[in-house]
Amino acid sequence: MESHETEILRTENISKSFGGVKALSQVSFTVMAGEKLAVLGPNGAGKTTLINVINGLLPETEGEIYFLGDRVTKLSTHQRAGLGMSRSFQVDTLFNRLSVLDNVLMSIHGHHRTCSNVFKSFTSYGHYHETAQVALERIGLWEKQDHLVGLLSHGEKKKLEIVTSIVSEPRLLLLDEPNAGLTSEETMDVVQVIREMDSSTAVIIVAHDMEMVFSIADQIMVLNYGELISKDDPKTIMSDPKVKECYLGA
Amino acid sequence: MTRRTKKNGIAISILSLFWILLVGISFAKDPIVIGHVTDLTGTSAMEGPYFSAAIELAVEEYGGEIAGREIKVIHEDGGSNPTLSVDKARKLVEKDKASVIIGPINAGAASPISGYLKRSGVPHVVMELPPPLFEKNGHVFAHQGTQSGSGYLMGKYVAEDLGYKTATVIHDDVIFAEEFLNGAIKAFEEAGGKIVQRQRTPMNTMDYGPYLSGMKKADVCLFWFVPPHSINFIKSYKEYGFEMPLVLAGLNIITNHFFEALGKDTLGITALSYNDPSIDTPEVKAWVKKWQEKFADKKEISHPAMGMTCAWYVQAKLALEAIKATGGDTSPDALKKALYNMKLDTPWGPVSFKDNGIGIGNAYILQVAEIDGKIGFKQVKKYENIVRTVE
Amino acid sequence: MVLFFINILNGISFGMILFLIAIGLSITLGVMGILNLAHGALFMIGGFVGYTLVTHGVNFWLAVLIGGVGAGLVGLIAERVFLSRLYKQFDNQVLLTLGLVYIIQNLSLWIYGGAAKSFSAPVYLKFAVAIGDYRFPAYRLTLIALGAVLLVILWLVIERTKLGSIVRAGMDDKEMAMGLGLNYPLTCSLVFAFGAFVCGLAGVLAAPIIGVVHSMPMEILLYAMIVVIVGGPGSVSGTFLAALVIGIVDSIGKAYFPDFAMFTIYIVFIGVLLIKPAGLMGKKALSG
Amino acid sequence: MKVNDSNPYFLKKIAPALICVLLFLVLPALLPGYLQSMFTKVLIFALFALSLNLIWNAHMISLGHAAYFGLACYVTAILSTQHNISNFWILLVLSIAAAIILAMIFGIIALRMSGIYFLMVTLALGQLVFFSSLALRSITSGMNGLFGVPWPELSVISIEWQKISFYYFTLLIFIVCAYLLYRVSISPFGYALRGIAEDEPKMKTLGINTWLIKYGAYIISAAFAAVAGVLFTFFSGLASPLQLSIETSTLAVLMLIIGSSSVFWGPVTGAFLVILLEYFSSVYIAERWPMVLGIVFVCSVMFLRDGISVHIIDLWRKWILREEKIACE
Repeated sequence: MESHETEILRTENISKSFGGVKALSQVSFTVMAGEKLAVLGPNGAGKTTLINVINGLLPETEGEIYFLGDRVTKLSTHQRAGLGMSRSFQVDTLFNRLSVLDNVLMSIHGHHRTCSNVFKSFTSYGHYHETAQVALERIGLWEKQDHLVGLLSHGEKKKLEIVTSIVSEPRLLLLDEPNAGLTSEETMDVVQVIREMDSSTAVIIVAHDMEMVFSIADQIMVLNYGELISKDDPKTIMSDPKVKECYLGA
Repeated sequence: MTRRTKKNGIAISILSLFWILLVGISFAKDPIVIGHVTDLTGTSAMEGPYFSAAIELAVEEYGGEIAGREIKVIHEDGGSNPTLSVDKARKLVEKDKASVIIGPINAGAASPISGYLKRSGVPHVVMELPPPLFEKNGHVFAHQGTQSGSGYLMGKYVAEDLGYKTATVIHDDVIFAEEFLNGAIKAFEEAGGKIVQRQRTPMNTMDYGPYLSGMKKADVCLFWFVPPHSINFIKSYKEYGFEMPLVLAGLNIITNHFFEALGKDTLGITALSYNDPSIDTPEVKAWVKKWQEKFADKKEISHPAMGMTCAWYVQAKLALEAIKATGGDTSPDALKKALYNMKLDTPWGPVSFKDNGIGIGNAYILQVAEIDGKIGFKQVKKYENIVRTVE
Repeated sequence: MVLFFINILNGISFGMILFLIAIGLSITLGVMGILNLAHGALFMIGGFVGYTLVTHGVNFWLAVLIGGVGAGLVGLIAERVFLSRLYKQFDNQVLLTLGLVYIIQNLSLWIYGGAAKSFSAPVYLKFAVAIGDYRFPAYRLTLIALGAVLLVILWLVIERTKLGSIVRAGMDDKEMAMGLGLNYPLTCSLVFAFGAFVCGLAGVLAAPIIGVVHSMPMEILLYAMIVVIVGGPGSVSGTFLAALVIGIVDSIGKAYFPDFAMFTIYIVFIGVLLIKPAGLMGKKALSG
Repeated sequence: MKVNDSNPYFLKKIAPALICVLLFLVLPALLPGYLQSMFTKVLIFALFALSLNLIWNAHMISLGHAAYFGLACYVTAILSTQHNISNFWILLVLSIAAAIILAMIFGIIALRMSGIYFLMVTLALGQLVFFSSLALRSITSGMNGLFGVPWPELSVISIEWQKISFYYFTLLIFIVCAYLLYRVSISPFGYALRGIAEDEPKMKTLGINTWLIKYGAYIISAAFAAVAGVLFTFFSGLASPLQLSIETSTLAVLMLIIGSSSVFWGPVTGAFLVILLEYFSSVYIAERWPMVLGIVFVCSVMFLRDGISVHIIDLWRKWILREEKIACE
């Protein structure tokens, strides 16, 4: 259990502003291995922006980001991903023109840096198949491996989206609204998948659904208007007046 | 689904159309075929229709048949595009079995065609070509010789007859203009004249202002542009208030279009032509009359308009006379022999060939003037039977 | 020195024409994300309409106006009938507008023949102003003045009118603009037509200098595109600045290094791309 | 039909292959000489369109691809006419090398942009090369172009060159290149390109250096365009600025759109249709060819947006294989 001591992600007062609007201001926090951090906050609180800044899709206006102890602020998205940072998107970003299996394979290829290979066939990597099969079986999509993603149901897409982000065995997993628009059963499947994550991995979940948050998170962070209001374990958070205020508006 | 089936319908019909066309293209033919690579699109699209008409006129004089065999002229559009033109020449020779190829106007497209025809030796009857293409007993017959030839004549006239000492030169940056001016400059300098400046303007030039404001003063301005560029140039030239006399130092391209577009701005421009509808002799007048009668109903070509039209008529005549001389023998060698021995009488005087296919004949210097209130060309000098190249 | 000044004047007058050509392209691209490769063809249409009118004795300035309207109408039709259905499909937009170019070019060849048409500026502008021992055509000076006026008008339209506000909103955020509850598609059509209109004006105004011929659309388009990218799409001031820069560089190049005349503007173009990919006045990086 | 039902494999695999063999291997031998040249041209442009399709699938819409096609033409023509190098393989290698070097430079410039702006930049860069061919008069002889390119030597065997022999030679080269391009399209690299077309940020988060992939694709496609260029030079015997012009680029674009860029062999169909259309319209309505072309552009955008090959596949499935469900792309 020593992995609990290893620090996965540390942000030092990162800020992001679009034109004049400040989407994030001076956000600093740390995530340890095995930690499951939920990011709460009303719409427009900058939750998604935070994730985009962390994995480098958006350049931060100021501040520093450290991943596994190294400063990654200047690194590009794919370099950060190469170090073991992975994410899912709010609106699913699967490749609709590829089959279910190929979507997973694509992530694995990305993880193994084999996408620049011109000489082998995409599907000729046997051991990738096994990995993909395991992952797909876990969420019960294996028998649909050949379907075009375009033909899947919303729930299935969401699950697949998460699978594609975890098959690369990331050290940090960023989940943006993983259960948006899912039925409670489907949500439970998702929760299951997240719970089973390796204890050396840290997970950051952006979510609205309190129920799910409490079923997973061992740390909760509340953002409001781009400011970090408080970060603590679930109980303390719920008793925190500041949080109540920004949620109930009272 | 129905929508998709409809699309399928479209798809399949298009496909089948192609197959019908593909199948429907093997027809045997007995007539003597004259292949004509012309310009119906592209930079010389304006001249195309005149050329076809000129050939038609010539063929008509033979009642459409020679030695009992029908004369079939096949026109192909090369669009002033070398690649396409060679394609078309290839089609004319290989598919239509053409025994002579005429044209096109654009030396840039005509040269590669000569290059291609060299393989089969089919005679190539053109207006003019750059020197390297002419060989002893070759297959190239250019009755107007080389561009440098006409340029040379013009330069000589400017220096000796007009007595100008200095000249500024501006022209299209394209092979035939280059050749014209090379000839003109050579002659001008040989006669002791001095070139103060030479400007080459890219073919995509739209605004001649910058070149004009950089233009040095001299006794005379030698220029040559393709027709569309010439109009812009002359207009801007006048706008910039230049008084130097303009000399078109190569084959005349000035036509009624110019007189319409530019009016008095064209007055005083001097040009050279080997065969021009505006030349004031009974023969030419008669020919122009014949043309106007034949094409009276086609208003866009109701007048031969320019020297090149006449040149095309001459080319057609040359080809047809050759076929006549061989009595319908269309083998390349027979035709070549006939062309080398030919002395063709045209409204513009006799035309014959040197042993390397360069034309011999008369040349006329023309000048734009106001003749009883109408702007047009008047003949200012005539050269008899000159070899149309730089000796 | 005087000569240099003359060349600058040349550049500015040409730049003004470029500005009028490019502004329409720039706005339709910046606001609607529509790349209209037929823009040069609209320019030519304006030119031909102007030619037809002037040769039938219509007043020059009236011809300029009508030429613009003609091009505007064609643009409007093209947008309503075709382009409005190809929103955000660049490849299809490109193919379609290229097709239109071919058709329009060949039609004008059919109607007007291959000869370059040209007509003169009003007689009272047919003189040259003496500068030092050089002369400069009055008409070009008039063009410079006109360009300046039209710039001001355009700027006012964009900055001060409701249409302009929608346009600017659209430039920043299409969805937001639609959210404004305004009839966005209609606005797009109007903007497109307006761009075509200005381009048509340019077509007539330029004809006395560069003439009108069926083979011009692509050359014009290239100039316009370079101006747009150098200036940054959607920015009036940027387009204006770029047009002047390109115009001046072009004529300086022609006057002083004639052998590289064709390259000078491309060198500027590539230089700007490398240093400032968003264009001189571009807001966001160019990724359509 | 019974036979077919009993043996769907025959219809799925063998029959299409047979059709191709008949069309490209047997038919040309039976056609009159001029149409053989037509088929050669089809193959050359098919290869050009295929090379363009590689980057097109990554949504890199280039209108300047003629630069590489034409560059190869000039390299070949210059070397063979002015330096008497007539060995095909040497010329091929040198042309490809030239194209690759140019692509490396242009790629860096063009890939600073994406989407519509990439298109505009490639177009401008293409023009830059076009104008160079005019400006470098001493080497390229400007607008006039270079002509009289002799038939190549193959060093391995000496062929008595005729239309038909050159056709089969082209066919051979075409098949090799097409196979290589096919391998690329089914490799991880090819999938990555399609992924980029669909969602580039996602690809980045998967740890894929999308810039590098695109850059690589751009260079590879330039190399294959060069092969087409070399073949074309020997086919037409000349190199002219027109081979560098926008028209050449747009022709290839038209081919792959009409033929449908989503199907690998789509561009080949496109090339076949466009070249034949060009030929026939030039026979019957020469001076209206550009208009015909334009109308084809418009129609293909409006009615056949996903390209004709997709429909061919559908029809094959519906009428021959008698499948119910139609899944295209």
